[in-house]
Amino acid sequence: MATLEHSAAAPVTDHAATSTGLPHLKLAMWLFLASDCLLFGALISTYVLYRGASTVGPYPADVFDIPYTSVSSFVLLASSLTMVLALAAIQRGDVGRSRVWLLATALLGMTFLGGQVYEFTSFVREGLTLKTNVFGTSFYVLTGFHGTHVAVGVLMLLTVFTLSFAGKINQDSSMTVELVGLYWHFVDIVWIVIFTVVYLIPTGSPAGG
Amino acid sequence: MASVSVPAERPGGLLRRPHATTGFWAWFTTVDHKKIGILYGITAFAFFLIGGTEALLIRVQLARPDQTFLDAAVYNELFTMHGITMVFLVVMPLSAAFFNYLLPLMIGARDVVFPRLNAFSYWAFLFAGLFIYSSWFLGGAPNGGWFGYAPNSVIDPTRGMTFYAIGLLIAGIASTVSAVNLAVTVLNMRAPGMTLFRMPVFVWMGLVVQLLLAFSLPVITIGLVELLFDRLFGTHFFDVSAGGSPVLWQHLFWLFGHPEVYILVLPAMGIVSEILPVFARKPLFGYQFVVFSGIAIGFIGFGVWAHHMFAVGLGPVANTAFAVSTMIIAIPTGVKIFNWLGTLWNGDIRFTTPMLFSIGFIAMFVIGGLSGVMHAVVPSDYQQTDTYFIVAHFHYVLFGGAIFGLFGGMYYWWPKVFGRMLSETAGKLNFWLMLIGFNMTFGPMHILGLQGMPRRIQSYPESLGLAFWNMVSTIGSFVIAISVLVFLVNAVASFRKPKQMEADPWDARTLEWATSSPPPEYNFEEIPVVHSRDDLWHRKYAETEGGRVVPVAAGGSGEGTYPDGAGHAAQDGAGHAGGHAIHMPSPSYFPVIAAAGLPVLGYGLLFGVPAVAVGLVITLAGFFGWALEPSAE
Amino acid sequence: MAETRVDDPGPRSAPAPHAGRHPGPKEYIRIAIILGAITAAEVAVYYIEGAREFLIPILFFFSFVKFALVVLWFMHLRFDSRTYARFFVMGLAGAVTLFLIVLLTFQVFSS
Amino acid sequence: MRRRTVVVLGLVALALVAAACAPNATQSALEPKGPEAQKSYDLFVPVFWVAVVIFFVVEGLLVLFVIRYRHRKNATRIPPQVHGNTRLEIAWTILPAVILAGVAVPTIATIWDLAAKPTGDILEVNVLGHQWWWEFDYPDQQILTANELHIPTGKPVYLTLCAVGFGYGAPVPSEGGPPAPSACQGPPDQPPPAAIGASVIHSFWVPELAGTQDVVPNQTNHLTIQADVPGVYEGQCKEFCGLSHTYMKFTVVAHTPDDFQRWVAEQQAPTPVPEPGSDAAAGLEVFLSRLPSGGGCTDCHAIAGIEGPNGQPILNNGGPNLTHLMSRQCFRGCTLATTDANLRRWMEDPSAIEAGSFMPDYGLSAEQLDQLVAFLNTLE
Repeated sequence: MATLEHSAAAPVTDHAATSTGLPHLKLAMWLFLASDCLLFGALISTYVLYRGASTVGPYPADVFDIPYTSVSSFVLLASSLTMVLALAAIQRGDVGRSRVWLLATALLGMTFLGGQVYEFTSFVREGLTLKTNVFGTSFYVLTGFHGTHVAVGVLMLLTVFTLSFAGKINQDSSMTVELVGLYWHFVDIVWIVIFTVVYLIPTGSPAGG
Repeated sequence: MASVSVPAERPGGLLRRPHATTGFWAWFTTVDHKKIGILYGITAFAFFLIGGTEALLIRVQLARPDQTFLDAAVYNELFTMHGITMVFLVVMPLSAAFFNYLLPLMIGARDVVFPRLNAFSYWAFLFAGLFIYSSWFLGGAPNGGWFGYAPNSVIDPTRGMTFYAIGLLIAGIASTVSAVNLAVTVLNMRAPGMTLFRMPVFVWMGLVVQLLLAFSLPVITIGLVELLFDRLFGTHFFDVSAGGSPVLWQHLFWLFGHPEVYILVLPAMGIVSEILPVFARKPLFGYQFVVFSGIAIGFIGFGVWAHHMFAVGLGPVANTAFAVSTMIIAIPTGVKIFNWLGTLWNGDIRFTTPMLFSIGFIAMFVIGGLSGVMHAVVPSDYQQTDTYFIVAHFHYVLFGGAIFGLFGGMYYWWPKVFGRMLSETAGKLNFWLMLIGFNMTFGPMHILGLQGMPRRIQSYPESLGLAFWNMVSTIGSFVIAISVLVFLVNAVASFRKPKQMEADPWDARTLEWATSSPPPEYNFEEIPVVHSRDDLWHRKYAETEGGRVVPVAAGGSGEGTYPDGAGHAAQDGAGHAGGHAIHMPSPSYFPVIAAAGLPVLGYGLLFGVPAVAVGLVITLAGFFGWALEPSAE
Repeated sequence: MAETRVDDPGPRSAPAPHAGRHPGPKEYIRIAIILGAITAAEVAVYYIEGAREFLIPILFFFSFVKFALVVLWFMHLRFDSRTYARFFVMGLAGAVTLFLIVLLTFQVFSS
Repeated sequence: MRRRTVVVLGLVALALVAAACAPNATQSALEPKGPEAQKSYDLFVPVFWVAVVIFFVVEGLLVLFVIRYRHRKNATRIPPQVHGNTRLEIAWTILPAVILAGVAVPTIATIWDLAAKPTGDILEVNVLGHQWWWEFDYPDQQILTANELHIPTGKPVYLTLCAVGFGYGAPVPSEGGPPAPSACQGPPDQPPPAAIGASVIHSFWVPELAGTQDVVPNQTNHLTIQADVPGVYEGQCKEFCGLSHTYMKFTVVAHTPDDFQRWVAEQQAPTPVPEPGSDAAAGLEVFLSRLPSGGGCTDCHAIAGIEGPNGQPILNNGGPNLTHLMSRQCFRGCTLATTDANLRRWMEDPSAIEAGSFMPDYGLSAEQLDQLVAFLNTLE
């Protein structure tokens, strides 16, 4: 949302000096990300509380496909790289290359989403739905929330990508790319935590927890 | 109903920004922090009247034992809506009104950092309120208490708690957005020389509150999402038969709910810290300590949530820890109170209405604070929790505290905002009626609670001997109602007077009084350069070696001495010479459009998927138009 | 609330668009390779029977390192103003401590 | 100013006086009648007085300053611009801290004291919170009753509290049969009580005997209560638990140890069989029969020693166990006296009396109602 605000901030602050010396939007974005930490904190702890509390299966161990999920993790990590490369390029003023990296990032993001959709469907086939048990409930809502964040990110990336053809994205407005980047990396680090806490750490006995 | 206001905003001349800054429709497209502040204020006050009426109905039902004036269903809806309204639709937005209007003025800025985002916050809040209230006509209002404890809030067959969840989610979006917006404004938009420790305490409290919002709202957001999913999609977050835990909801709710208490009361503390010095004619006593205690309160406020859960059975370890943290938070609170007393000490106190409300605030808040400490005494709380003793306690904090402070603020800044004075006579009547009515209503509730009257009960048997104090309380509530009517009359009457107001009627100390009343659209013709705390005061008065204070040549009469001081008293800001040079952001259709999509989406979740899509489209359209519209006209 | 110690130049200072130079593509790629390697290691550890009892600490260590690398390099916290870091740490530390306490009251870790 | 303070001070003074000697305050936290409640009270009183002292000091200073330093007509003095005083700040930071520390120590001690399970000769009772009535299960005495908790004086009563949903029936004790399992744990072959039906949070509060303890689904809580003098103590559900939360009351009846033994014996006595041909016998038929609407009393209510139409034992399924019903003074969350008129009114149309009542209206005929009342009257 902060990126969308960009144009409006300009007139008020044409005398572009800020008291802290920090750009408004970047400060706002970091504050927003800080607050988002608590959003995912709440979701992840809900999952940790419920992962082993189900009264009926399937339980995490029955459905998780670690090799598959680690591939999607790689994809998301790779997208973080392409994202910073896009930023580095635009800061050099190389709009063309930046555009390519932006598109690459968006595509990787979509690949990740596709992977998640496939994962969900296969879990459902194995009998784990939102309603099956508290594991399903907390798992789908947590990863779904993250997926939504990714989708929003993809939307922003494609918007910026399109704007770049309108010449709206250039060295001076590299801030826009940097902001989308910050958001995108945040989504990535959230996944780093989810991958460990949700997928890799084995669940105790179904009774336990 | 929210979508009703959309047609007016049809993005006809797509991407062309509206120009009008006056007239009716301009209110829908304005991005001026002052207009938005006024909108917040009016809306919040309207909800205050509604929430107050709900309270009166509750009091009538409880006036005598075994009454059947309201049936259980309606009664539960009323106390739930009263709570939701007063917390989310009155005190929060009323504080937001003051923050919106005053923060930029007090730090010497021309607007908030993201004006359109600011407008979006307001509209989202308004639509959230209308959305929640529409539930009365769409199958019943929320009825599970403002705290919506699961599983009762999940298994309730009516739609009420679904409205509650969606409505509060929308309000949450509004508050989070404005929190980020205002926090960055305070950090980044300060006038030259306005260092953090030259900022007025009200601005400090504003900053702390925005951070509290930013860090506490996400938690309740998740709680509400989980509640919503349980109600709509059959998930099991709070479903005990599937191994879910109702206590999880309590943690998520109070992790937000306790910081929320400080979100509600810190703004009033800031207001009082501005008013006392002006009418005691002394600077605030121990500025740094007031600021730091405010920060400390905000910080510790995150570590005390489970004192709402002492009786849940968390075990002695948790109860001990939270008892201690709760007692600790009393210390910075005390520091604030003593510093206010220090401000009054050896002052030259003028009993204007704002001052009366501020003194009333201190007197009442002390009572609320002391009964608060009594709850930290866990075994004693085992008896008091969920009784009217608690109701008494938090009304002394949120009414005797927050509302008294906010009323003081309204009387204090009214001339700045509307260029007209409120009648002091009516104001004093308003104050005394409210003070007496307030103590009649909530004082007896201490006794009722200890005599065994639980909260949220629709009636009580004769045998418990609760009749007398309940009657007193009910009478008191109507005295409060009268005092509010007096304010309404006073407010309306003030607009009969001509707009004739000098910049600085109170001989005040802070920057907002340095510009005309009401201020021009661009606030200051030249951004002031700040040299000290209470900068305006130091431009009017000097201290001799002897420490005697003497007016400086220019005045002390109350005329600010900045360029563009009080020159434009009578006229409208927009209309004068210097004005045209200054370039302000143009109004925009898109904030209201983007916000209008949210309630539509909400109705979709309740009544059928298509509307969800429509809502999403409206909101996204709003944001894209927003992103793409030219930054100027 | 550490942010109150925001670096606070009295008079306004023009914003330094990129305080401290950001690293270049080469360094980014190096970081990315490390991240990939760690992820591979994580998955490997998951399958090594021997590591069972140390599994959880190891996994936490790995994800912590990955988290830090992304935040410090890709998000430039290592190079940008400390103010951003203060905000972010406030949120992060807040989330971790608060929710750890919540989970502790449920005795989640005792079983 | 003076006027305001008078109001404020007056109210606080009144608060104590009025509360201390309020007429027939039968549910008052200010009249502890047993050691557990006394512990809370002994903390409340000193803390209250500390608060009162602080109140007078602070409000006193406020009033003093406000009067002493008020602006006087045509006084032109501008007060010296004092900015603060670090010594004072330190003083009024430390002083409250010390006072609070003084309060914290006994508080923490009492928290742990109250949390401990009483030792020695105690009575154990399971308390089940239903929407909207209380069920009391005496595992050792094999007694299952509702809305009236009978206890002996001078003996700690250790309560195990759990919330159960509609449809959960506490195991019915049958004389001679194997002891029924503890109701909060439920029968071994069933999931735990809380996991059955839609249970909600309640809160068990009988202020004269102890502080509050919430009754939470999927969580077993404990509370110790004790009465020193025989008497009837009023209690009430304190946590909002839905439509008829207001009417979820109960009483604790404290007997001398001997009287308590007598009560136990009464409750364990077999259910008398109504003599054939009497109204009561007809009432028993109605009780056991399938009513036109398809349902019947035995869907929810059991009576020890009375078997179903084809000899199977009746389970309590969410309704109060009716064994020795007439030995109870009240029913329906202890808000109605067990009189013929009330019983009749209740069975005729429960939801007319209790909003959202789980007890269905079976459209019983006047005759059936009379017969049922007659039958219930035999359950002494």
